[in-house]
Amino acid sequence: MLAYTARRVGVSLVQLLGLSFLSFMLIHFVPGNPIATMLGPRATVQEVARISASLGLNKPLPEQYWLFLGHLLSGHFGQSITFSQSISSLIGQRLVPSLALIGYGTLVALVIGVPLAIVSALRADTSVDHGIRIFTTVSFAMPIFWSGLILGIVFGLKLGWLPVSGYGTGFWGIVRSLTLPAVALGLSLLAVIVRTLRSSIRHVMALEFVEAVRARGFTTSRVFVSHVFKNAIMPTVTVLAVNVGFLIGGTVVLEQVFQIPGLGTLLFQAVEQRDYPLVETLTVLAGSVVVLLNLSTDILQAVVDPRVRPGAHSV
Amino acid sequence: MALATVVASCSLVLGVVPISASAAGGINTSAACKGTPVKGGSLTYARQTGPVTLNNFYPTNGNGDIFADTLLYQGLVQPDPKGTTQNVVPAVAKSWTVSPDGLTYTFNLRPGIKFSNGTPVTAADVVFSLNYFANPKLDETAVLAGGFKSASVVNASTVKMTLSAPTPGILYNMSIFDAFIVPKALVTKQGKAFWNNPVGTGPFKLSKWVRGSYITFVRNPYYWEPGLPYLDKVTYQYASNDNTRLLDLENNQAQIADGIPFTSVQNVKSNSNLTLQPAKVPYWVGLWMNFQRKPFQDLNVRKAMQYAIDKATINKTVFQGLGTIPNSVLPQLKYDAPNSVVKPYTFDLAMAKSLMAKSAYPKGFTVTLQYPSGYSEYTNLVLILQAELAAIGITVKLVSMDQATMTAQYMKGKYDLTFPYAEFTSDVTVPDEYATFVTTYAGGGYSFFSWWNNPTIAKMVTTFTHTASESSRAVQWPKIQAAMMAQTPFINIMDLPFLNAHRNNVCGTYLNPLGADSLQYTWIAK
Amino acid sequence: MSDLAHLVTVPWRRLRALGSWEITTGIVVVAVLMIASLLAPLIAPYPPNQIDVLHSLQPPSWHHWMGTDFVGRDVWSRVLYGLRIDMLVVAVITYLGLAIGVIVGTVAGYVGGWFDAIVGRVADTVIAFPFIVLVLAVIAIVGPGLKGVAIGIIIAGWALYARLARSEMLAMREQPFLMSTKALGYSHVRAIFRHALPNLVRTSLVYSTVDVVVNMLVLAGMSYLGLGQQAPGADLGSIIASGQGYLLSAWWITTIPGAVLVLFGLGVSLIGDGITRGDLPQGAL
Amino acid sequence: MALLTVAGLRIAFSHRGGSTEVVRGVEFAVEPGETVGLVGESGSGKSLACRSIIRLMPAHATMTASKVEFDGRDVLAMSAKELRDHRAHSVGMIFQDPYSCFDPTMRIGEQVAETLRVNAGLEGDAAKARALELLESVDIASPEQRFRAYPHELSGGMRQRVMIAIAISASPKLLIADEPTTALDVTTQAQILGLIEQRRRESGMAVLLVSHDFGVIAQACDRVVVMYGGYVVEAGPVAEVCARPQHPYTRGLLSSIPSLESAGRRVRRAGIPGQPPNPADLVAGCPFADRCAQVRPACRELHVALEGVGDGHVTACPYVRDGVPVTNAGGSR
Repeated sequence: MLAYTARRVGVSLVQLLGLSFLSFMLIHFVPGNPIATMLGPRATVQEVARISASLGLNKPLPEQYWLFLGHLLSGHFGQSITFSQSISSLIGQRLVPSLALIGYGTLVALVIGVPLAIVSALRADTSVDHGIRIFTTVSFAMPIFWSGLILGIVFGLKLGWLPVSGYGTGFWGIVRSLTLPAVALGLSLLAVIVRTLRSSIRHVMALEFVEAVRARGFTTSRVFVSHVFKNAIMPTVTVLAVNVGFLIGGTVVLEQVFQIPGLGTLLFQAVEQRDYPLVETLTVLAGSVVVLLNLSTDILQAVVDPRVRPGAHSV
Repeated sequence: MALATVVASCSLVLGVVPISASAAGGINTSAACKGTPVKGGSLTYARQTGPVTLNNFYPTNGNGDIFADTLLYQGLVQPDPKGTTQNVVPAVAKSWTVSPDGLTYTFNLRPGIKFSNGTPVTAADVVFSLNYFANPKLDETAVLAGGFKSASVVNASTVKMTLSAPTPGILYNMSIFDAFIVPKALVTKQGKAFWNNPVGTGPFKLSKWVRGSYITFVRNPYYWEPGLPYLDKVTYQYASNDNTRLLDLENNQAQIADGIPFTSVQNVKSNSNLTLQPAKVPYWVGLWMNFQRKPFQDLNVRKAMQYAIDKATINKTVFQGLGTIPNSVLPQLKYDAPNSVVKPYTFDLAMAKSLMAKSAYPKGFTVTLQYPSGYSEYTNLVLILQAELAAIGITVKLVSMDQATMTAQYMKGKYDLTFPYAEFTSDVTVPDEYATFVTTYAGGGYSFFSWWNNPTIAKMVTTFTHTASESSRAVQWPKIQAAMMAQTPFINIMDLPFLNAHRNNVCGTYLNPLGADSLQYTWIAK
Repeated sequence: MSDLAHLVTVPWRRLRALGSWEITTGIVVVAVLMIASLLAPLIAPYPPNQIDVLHSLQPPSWHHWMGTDFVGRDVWSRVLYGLRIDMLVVAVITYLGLAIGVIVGTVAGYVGGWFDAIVGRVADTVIAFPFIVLVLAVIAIVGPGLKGVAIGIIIAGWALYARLARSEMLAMREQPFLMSTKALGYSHVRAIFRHALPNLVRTSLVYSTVDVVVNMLVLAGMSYLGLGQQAPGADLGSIIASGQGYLLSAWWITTIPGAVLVLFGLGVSLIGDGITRGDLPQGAL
Repeated sequence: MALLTVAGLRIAFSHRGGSTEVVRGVEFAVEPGETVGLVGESGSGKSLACRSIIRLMPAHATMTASKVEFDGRDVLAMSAKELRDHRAHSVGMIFQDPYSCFDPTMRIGEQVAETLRVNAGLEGDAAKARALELLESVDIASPEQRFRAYPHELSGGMRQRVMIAIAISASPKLLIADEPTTALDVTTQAQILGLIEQRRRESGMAVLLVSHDFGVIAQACDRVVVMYGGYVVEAGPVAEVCARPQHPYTRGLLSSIPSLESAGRRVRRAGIPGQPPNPADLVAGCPFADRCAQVRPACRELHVALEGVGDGHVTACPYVRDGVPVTNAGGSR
């Protein structure tokens, strides 16, 4: 178990290093200069050069990369160019709305998706199953910005139930303002959850042990909850983890549609302004979330499903 | 004010409406606003971009910062807050005198004026702020302090400022964000932290700031204009998405919105709850020609292009008739002569063709035009330009770019034709700043990166900017304007207003001549 | 990911025996959309960019099936042309990404060693890299437009196919038929391309039905953000974005192209669904 | 009175375009305390037939029967609750593949204890103590250790023992063993069969042993029921059937066992040419007709029915007796 974890962590570290390199190279490849962009028409060549030098942007790229790695490792991430703030405090301000949106969206997807998946699996190949499949397929095929717009029009403007945009104050204010984007996000995620869970439920239901458990005279609900579902949920968790990258993408778009001051908006601005350190840090952090989630689901899976553990062998 | 700001994604601000300098343009004259102003109430303002710093000396997000600063702080002088004239009017200084040689300015502070925390504004605070203004390490736009030599305390309520050379434009430069007056003691004591909870002499003070989302201001109880401001509370709600701002407005989630896109003008006009408010500002669509490219060195080519571009049609189809056909290669500025003195280029294809025939390129040539992506106005505009220039043999290849790339290419001189800034406005109402920029070739400026080099006009500009006499300046400028128009090193496609919209019951929504509002006259009718 | 092989190949065999309503419906939907968009120049009643300000913002009618937009362009004609360009771009980027990924992954899985290690790590890194950032950065480099979006998606998209093909190849390498080709003295290249590749491509093709939909959505999303198709050219995302400001007064500009996009996604998904019998391959998206 | 009587049992799978019958009117009975073998090739319907006793049908399968009576109670008429009781207390069942019939994510002991908690109402420590007792009773060494093991950490034989422990935990009157030794090696097979036999003797329960291997049946059972193509084709006391097989299929099965001593080894049934039938292809007549060396035209129209040949020995073939074709026998039916 220890060796497995160590090896898995090692792989993740290599991935993170690659990630940092990729994001550094990518943004430095992009034409445009953060200082000139920030100063606008007032920018003179000298002024740009002076400020660039004061921010260390005139150093050779390998040195800048080295500094960037140092910042990453120290955990304070350095200073944003355009926001004239430390990146860590910027992220601190913007993290909560994004996390709340992702969490809320996932919750919506699970609350709608899990029952649908169960019904779909238990009534496989009936018209109910087909109906659910068409519903989830439609929800999957909807562009997230489009469903967001429509939801905003219907529930925000026509019915006036929820705000069309912005980020509220207080717990309920935040919940209210995030409900529509979360539903849009949840809908886009629904298909993945329903299908994965449906197919793993069906897969597990077809396993012999389920028949064995039924033969013991357990109630259907007991068989389902404590045996089938427990075995079927793990692939869904894994898929959710894999899809975090997709969720982050959806969040970037939704934050634009609903004007939520989250990391997606920040990233968008950072790319536009060529705020090198900010783009690099945000990219590496977003990638790290994906890498770490994959890492932890792998390890979690090894804990939950003992067969996955290396060295586990049957006689 | 407000230089090009790079606004996220697809927003755009292109303003509208040919208004004369009278501010009547969009000020609400509805019945509800005829009555006596009512005190109290709160207002939500949907703005396309928000502040990333409240440090007025070092804005990093253009109008996003500046528009918030304008509620919080004031300078010794201010641009006419009602936008009626392009002059500066008293603010923290109740009055001032200028020595005949134009080198010494004496400011008399407004008696009893206080910061929003209740402490009096002293001459020491003013001197401190002016020194800040002139320090390039502290002030991002210290270039605007050109000519400043020193400032000193005369007595508790009098400040003397001396210049190294007559530079009358500096008074206008001091009316904007870069020379706002801040309390010396607090800034010295708190350092950077001051800007998180700043105090100034503006009509409002900071209440709550959720970065990236909204910022709330409340009435400054110590504000010097008696009985003002009317509003208790103002919230700037940020929405870079044009549609969101409009929806917020239609939904009454906001009562004013800025940056109304052109495509939505009809939408706003057809909504009986809303009033469209175009405001005259030095806002223009500047087309740059790279003088490092041979064809543009040919005056015949440049003039042919001016004649070939049908600005009236562009105004009608792209800007819905709300723009003004310019008679300058720069935006509308103080001292500009009327059309009767300096004529605009009017569409004349025959003339354009004959100029091309006379040029070194009678068969035309091929160039690329870089334009900002994400602005539907620009997209429509460049298509028309492409067609119109094709008529005189100039083949234009269109390349859309995001703002950062475009700016970088522009500063490196990697362009043929470009719009350097999608949202291009002058910081000040007087021509000094831009005239200097566009004629300063040496020192890496390359005449605003156009590589145009005309020592004659440059000399005229230098003389103009260092003339102390207002009347002499008013005589000099139209000549420069005409000379530049004749040389046409740039093409000003259109002068545009800022476009705001507000709900009908919002009254007194004045913008100053630079497009900023301080909202002290704004009130909400019942 | 190895479960995928099972999820996919078994139903694939079943499919050929059975056929299903999903596949039939899906093929019909996609075929209709494809034919309509291919025939756009013939069946579109108006040129897609023809401005007619007098008839702007007209609701759907006999003259304009999907109404007109704010400058009077016929939405139906624009949708046809938009769908055409979108389908073309999506097909190219998806299957180019698939081809690159499958080839790289197969070779990596077959030869193993350092090449495999590098490909594996690079693919993992690309997969972990936030997709949208990659696309945004590429657009910033290449410039806004479909080209930038397409390059961005391909750069990000090949990796999943490579990982898929690689893991299958690893499993397949041990299978008798490939070992026997070696025993028969066939060259490696022949072994890979003649025998292993067709088997691997099948899995990737099934996964691509998901990928096509995702790529279509990303493409539309980028156009919506103003980074994809540049005006006046029409693609579904930009048509939707252009109608945003008129959602209250002219709902058709935004909703109908969106519905067409959904219909396309539904059609493609149904085909994929029919093949996998409703079991989504793991790691999809 | 018989412990279990099954009659007129039919099981069909529904699918697109109709349904396929895989059990076609089966009858058999089990007396208290006896071991009955149910033998047949895969696809003969034997596994489904034995599951009918506890109505444990896979999805899409429906069963009908004229009679399924257990210990005087009508299994067909049981409510869901009664059925659960029936499964929990009256009948135990063990399965072919001990590798896959445990919940892979649950510790072995917990799976035993869960059964005890749910079915016997034991709580916490009591359940654990009883579970350990049970594990010990099926000859599992160091049960404390095994209790904490996951299924994949045990050997196949060990898992089958645990399965038996679970199955007999409620002291059922009948143990259904569906191919309990097929997945095990020869030595272990014998041990498991021995264990089942031992538990049967001790508790007096009856055993229904399902196997494709006549050797196993012959070794362990009192009576045997031979199934083919969804029908019972022959039944009777094991010794009698072995000595005087009547149905050509039974003869084929027996001939593929070299000797009784090799019981348990997996043997190719070289004695019967051809493949077991696909249930969907069977239309009418004797299901074995296609593979029968002594087939005659009448076989194609035969209505399959069992006919006594003495001593509780029945056969479905009216044309062959003791390996010799007969004329006219039973043909009138």
